[in-house]
Amino acid sequence: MAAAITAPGLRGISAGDAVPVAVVSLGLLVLWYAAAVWLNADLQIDAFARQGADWTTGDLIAGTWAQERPLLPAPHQVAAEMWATIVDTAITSKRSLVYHGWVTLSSTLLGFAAGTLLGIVLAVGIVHVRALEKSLLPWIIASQTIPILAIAPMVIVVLGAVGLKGLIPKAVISTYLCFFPVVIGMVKGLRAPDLLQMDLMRTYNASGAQTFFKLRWPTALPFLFASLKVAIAISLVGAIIAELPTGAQAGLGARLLAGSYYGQTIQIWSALITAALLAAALVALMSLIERAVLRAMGGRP
Amino acid sequence: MGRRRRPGAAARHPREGGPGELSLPGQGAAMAGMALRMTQTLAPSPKAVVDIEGLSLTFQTNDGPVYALSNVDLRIAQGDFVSFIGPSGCGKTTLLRVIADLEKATSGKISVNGLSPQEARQKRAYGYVFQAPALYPWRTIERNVTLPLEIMGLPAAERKERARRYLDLVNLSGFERKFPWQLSGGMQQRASIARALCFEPDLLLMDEPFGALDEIVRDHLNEQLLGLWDKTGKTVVFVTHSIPEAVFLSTRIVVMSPRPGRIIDVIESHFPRGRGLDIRETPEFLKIAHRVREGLRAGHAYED
Amino acid sequence: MGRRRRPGAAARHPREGGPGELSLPGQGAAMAGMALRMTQTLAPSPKAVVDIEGLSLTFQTNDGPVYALSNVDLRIAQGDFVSFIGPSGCGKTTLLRVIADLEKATSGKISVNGLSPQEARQKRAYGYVFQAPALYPWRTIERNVTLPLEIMGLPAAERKERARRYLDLVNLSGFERKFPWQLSGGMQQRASIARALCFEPDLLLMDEPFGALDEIVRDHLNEQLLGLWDKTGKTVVFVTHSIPEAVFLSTRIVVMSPRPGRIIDVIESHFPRGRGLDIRETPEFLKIAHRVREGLRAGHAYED
Amino acid sequence: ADKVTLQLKWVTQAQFAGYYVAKDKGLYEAAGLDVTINPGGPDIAPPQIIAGGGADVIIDWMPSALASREKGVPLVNIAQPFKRSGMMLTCRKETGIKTPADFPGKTLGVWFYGNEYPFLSWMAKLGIPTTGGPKGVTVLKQGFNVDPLLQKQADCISTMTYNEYWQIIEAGVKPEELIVFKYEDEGVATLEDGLYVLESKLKDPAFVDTMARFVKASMAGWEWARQHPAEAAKIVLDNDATGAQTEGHQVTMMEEINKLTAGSTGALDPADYERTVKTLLSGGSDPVITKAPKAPGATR
Amino acid sequence: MKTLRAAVAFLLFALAGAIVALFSVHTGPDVWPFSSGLWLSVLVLTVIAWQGLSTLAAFRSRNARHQRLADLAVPAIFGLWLVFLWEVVTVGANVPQVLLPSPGLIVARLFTSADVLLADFRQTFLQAVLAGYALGCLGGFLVAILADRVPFLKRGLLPLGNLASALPIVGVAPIMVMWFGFDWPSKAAVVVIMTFFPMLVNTVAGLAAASVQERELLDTYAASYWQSLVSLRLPAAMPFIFNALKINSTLALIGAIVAEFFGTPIVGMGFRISTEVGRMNLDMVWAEIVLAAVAGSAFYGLVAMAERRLTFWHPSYRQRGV
Ligand SMILES: Nc1ncnc2c1ncn2[C@@H]1O[C@H](COP(=O)(O)OP(=O)(O)OP(=O)(O)O)[C@@H](O)[C@H]1O
Ligand SMILES: Nc1ncnc2c1ncn2[C@@H]1O[C@H](COP(=O)(O)OP(=O)(O)OP(=O)(O)O)[C@@H](O)[C@H]1O
Ligand SMILES: Cc1ncc(C[n+]2csc(CCO)c2C)c(N)n1
Ligand SMILES: [Mg+2]
Ligand SMILES: [Mg+2]
Repeated sequence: MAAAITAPGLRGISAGDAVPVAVVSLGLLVLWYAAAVWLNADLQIDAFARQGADWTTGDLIAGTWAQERPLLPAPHQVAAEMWATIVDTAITSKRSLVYHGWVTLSSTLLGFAAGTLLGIVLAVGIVHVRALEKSLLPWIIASQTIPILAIAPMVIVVLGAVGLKGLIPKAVISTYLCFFPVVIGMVKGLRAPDLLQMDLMRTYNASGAQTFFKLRWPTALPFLFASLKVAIAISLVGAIIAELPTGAQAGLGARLLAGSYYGQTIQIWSALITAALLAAALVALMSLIERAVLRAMGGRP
Repeated sequence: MGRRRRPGAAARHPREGGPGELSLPGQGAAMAGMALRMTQTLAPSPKAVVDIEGLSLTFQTNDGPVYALSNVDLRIAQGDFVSFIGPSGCGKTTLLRVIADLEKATSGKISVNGLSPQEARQKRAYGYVFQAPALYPWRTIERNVTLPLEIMGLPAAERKERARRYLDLVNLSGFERKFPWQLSGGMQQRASIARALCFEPDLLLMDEPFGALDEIVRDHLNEQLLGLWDKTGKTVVFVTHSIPEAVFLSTRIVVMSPRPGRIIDVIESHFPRGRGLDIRETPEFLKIAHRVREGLRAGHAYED
Repeated sequence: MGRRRRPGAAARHPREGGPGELSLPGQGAAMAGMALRMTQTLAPSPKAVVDIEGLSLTFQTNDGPVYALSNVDLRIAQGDFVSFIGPSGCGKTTLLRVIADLEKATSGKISVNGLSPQEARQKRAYGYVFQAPALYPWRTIERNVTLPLEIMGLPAAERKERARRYLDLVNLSGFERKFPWQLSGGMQQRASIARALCFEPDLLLMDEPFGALDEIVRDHLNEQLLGLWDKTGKTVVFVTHSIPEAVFLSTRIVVMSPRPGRIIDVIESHFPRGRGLDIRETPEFLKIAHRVREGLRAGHAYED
Repeated sequence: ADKVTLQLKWVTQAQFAGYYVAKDKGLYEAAGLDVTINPGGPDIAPPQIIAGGGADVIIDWMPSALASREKGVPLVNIAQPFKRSGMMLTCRKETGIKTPADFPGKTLGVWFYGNEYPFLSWMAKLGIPTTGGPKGVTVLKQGFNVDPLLQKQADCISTMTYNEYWQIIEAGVKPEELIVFKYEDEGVATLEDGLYVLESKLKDPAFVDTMARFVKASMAGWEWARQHPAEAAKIVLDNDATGAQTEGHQVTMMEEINKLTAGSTGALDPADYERTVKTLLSGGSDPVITKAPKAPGATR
Repeated sequence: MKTLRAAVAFLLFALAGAIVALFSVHTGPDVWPFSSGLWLSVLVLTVIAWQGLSTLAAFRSRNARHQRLADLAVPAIFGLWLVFLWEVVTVGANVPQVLLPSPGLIVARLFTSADVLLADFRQTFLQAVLAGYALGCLGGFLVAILADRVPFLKRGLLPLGNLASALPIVGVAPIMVMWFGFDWPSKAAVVVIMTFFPMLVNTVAGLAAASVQERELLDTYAASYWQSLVSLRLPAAMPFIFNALKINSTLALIGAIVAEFFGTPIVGMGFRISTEVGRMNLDMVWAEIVLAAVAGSAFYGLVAMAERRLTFWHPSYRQRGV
């Protein structure tokens, strides 16, 4: 048990990790360039044939890294697009990825906060109320097997009809997706105290609330953080999914989709990587909080 | 009241000494036990703190039942200091856990302070020292000790003061800010003793509290505990493996047989309340110790 | 070889008896120790199994350093049975852990079987019994005992046979199929002893292995251990809180002072190898026990 | 001003220029209307939105609207700005397809989500099963772009004259490498973008009046877009919140759209309507539209 | 026994009321107009049913079979009651079928379109989900082990692993269709990406869960890395790994279905859902949703059963009634 408290989980990128990260990234970049050649070659050969031009292998490779609609854009193409849409575009512009990222992030965070809260509340209920455990848990599980994309439009329509538009419907969908890992992790965590530790509370005739705050909660924290890291990534996915039926107006999801309508692979990839960076940053943030909290709890180094 | 005792236990363990029922100082005879029981309703002194009759407990496990306790009769009066001694695995911990309402008996009767164990637990009738320290790893030693006080709602200043006092009693001053894993095994055990003492319960249930301590600290804590018991008139139920410790501390020593745990002997030990460690050299002390050892040995012989 | 000893330890603890360095039977004097060291290179018998020189260990904690061991010198020859005794928290476990390469010394030298502790550990030079049982909850008792054998790659039949043999030795036959949480504290401790014995290491490191056992079982296991030691010529390093146990079992008793742990006395105990439990009544036994107790008491006085 | 919410069938693009122009140029405002335009997307079924109260008026294709009617959403066409159909099937020449008779054994990309009715009717008319095999065609549910054709995952894909076709061209494929089958030319054209409202709401004269003004202003918007295609495309771009549309593509689209809206007064031509219904009824197992609903709104 | 009888009495009463209510909504507004009377009685019936359920949940039997039966009955009755409420509300309040069809219509669809549903199920669940789940979980697990084994990778790869695995499915799905074609492998690829991250995170956390003392024991045996992995760290990580397996069992299904929105052959649960929404056949959509929910719950249940079997020793399964 004591060790579970110290479970480090995933760590963020810290200074000490810079070298390994750089080396691995470099390896991946090389792989990526190679994959771009491999995947785009057919189209490039077609294009050369269409122009009736002679070509060498060098031309082919250069061509695969410079297509307008490649199957897999080369890293520098994506980087250039990201630079253009993140740095070179005013953040108020609709072409700015910062603007779209913020739209998505705001509903992600709102949904994540609500989902975490809901997840914890449900877990607490399930652990403490037998009737809830038996009647609710199977239905919570069933709820997660409902394809969200199928009911997202209905959610949007229904919420829209009661006057909720914009941020909230998207956050609701994030909440719906991200509360689940929290429930599952917390139910496990809240039940993780060992029997002797529970017995001790019994000898004090501690109330349910006291046992909860003084024993169950601290024991559940490592489980909670493992869940939160998963949940925040899922919450972002939820926000992006929710951006489709809201009319795909703004947000990284809308960008992705719009890119997809027009086969703009470079745009898709830059939105995708921005989303992934955002997710990684959020996960890293959770790790930081986790480390701080577990250290305050006397975690063994 | 005045229930008839079942004869089983006595008949099955025809050893010298009372067959379990403890009620009068001196060799507890069955008849005397009954007599007291009957007077008790009239004049409730000395009050029975723990009253056990025909208690049995069976654990169901993956490969068959384990008979942990069988037909145990025991009565502990207020102010008693009772030690359980018996071979490893004989059911001492289980019996203590039944008293503490941490385990439910399979059959038989038990009352604590005249109430069911559950009610007694809900009234916070006792402090319990587990066989393992069971400290919470995320709390410092001080905050582990003040845990019961927090639960019982004492003010912060009072909590701090009590933690100071009892950590001092168990020689752990200076370790308030450490976490459990930074302490040695014996220190952890002492912290858990301080935790049980600090809310000053009238009934103390202690499961081998001094097992991991050296003789000197042990002697010291024996004296402290005896002093506390003497001053406050607490009732103590104590599990130990040390015969001298049992004889030195107790007013009664309950010797148990191997699984299924039964009481095979109850030995009185009448040293004056203010006794010192030196009594351990007296012939009377040695005589009692010898009798306890004999009982234990017989229990072991019983097994093979 | 033939390193000069640092004079510090001896100077700082001017107690009777040898100041730590153990090399010859009899009062280990610094010079004698050196003499043996020098001969050792020439005639390597009796081999030094553990050789510690000027060892110190400091733990860094959230509120400042804890000085756990300070300037320890110790030499344990093959076939020795050495007990550590000392007040709770004095560093006995820490010293044992340094020998086992579970803790790194802050300064000083140590070798095990002539190798660094790490190399010795990698050669599976020793068996370790922890102060807490540390059984894996997902394994039955039998499979907990066979764990080291699995790791060392013994065939299944042999594993089963050894588990049977050593579970029987610690009186746990019949509990092979139970899980750890279904056993009493003492039974768990015995299972962990069986686990350490079953791969028959030449060096046994035991941290209060019998702390949770009653006197009878303890006596029984004392005899078993002594028999094993006698027959197999094992080297045993043993932490205990029981003075009689230390005197009964050991060829040498190392008395340690409170934090920072130092060796304040080393006491030889020359009972014949085939000694029986009855020697505990002999005057010589009592004399040695007295000396150990005095050492312990002095250590405590040192603290306050 | 009277509030009106319009639900588009697809994302903001020149396909809906008339409405954006009307809004941008103040035509709605002048008609005393406060119009909100909600873009659609791959997940948005306008009939569902209007049934749920999320819009007052929607843009839908007639086959889908008629099918919805049968499912209990009583849609009524109040205007038909698109006179002609822009649907086609675009194939690579190298697949050897020259006429619809060459389809069997080929893989065709089709839009679903209620947009598959014309295709299914066509295949029913040709007598080609859509269940795969050498005698039938293998149907893929096509995504939102033209990749299946570019990457040769499909032999033909659905395209609109104003959008996907040009995406193929923009991707570097030459028109002569392609062969296109317009639904209109194949005699299976169905009416596309029309304005629909709930029948029940038409009982309210105030609503009818609002809608009349809305249609009139919208048609004026379309008129303006026909006159100023480049500026109209610019207006569309300004309204695209995703910032993903490109100017060149939208200008092309605007020009193509203008060909489809040309000649529409907004009124639904009963002949076009009959043709659509007939096509759909011929679709064998597909949505049987047994009865023609009262169709043209009394809008003018 | 007494509690059981009380529970049954409550539930029977609620059942009788429910039948009357269903009958009255279906015979139309003329018999029992959907007035406050109906809603009030439905409310009262719900309170009674909840009472019955709470009583049933508290039921304790020494007979394990009876206990299991009671444990199953509680969620089942709870669910049935929700379905009843759904039916009464949709029919009673005349909710348009294109928004929310009534359970009756959905059940009818389940039977009349069983063949289509079965084909979709095979395509989506038996192929995409199972293959993707197996590969994704295995991948996450193996990468976690790899990262654990090679600290350099742990520090270099994990942050990037986070990055890759946090890719939103919506964006990945069209790319996967581009790479792996229209058929189920592209959906399986999406599922792989979705399930990878939870497994990675949980395995890494789980591998750190063994206590210091438990590890030291193996150190004293000079156990090799793999030995300590197999005999200690993996068993100790089991609760965490099962956590991921459970979360993934539902994520996989969502992932596969969502991925089918971006191009499929004309079969599959996601294909059917997106097509039939467009056709306003909401009863078919819900039939697919029901199928997905049943399949997903059964999948989850299997994983949970395996968990109970393999991690019986974890305190969460040894809880005493507190
Ligand atoms: N991991 C640690 N971090 C910090 N301090 C520690 C740590 N482990 C032990 N100590 C400290 O080192 C000292 C010696 O501890 P050790 O466990 O060796 O004592 P011990 O002699 O075995 O005592 P006992 O008989 O009670 O088991 C103690 O004061 C303890 O607080
Ligand atoms: N939870 C349990 N499940 C099954 N059997 C159990 C359980 N707890 C204890 N037992 C069994 O009950 C018997 C009595 O155990 P108990 O812990 O009371 O012994 P004890 O007298 O305290 O021993 P020790 O001195 O070794 O602590 C033992 O044989 C043990 O195996
Ligand atoms: C999911 C989905 N797929 C295809 C269409 C078809 N569609 C109708 S209008 C239009 C725009 C043409 O550029 C397209 C593609 C749709 N509406 N929804
Ligand atoms: Mg015990
Ligand atoms: Mg120790």
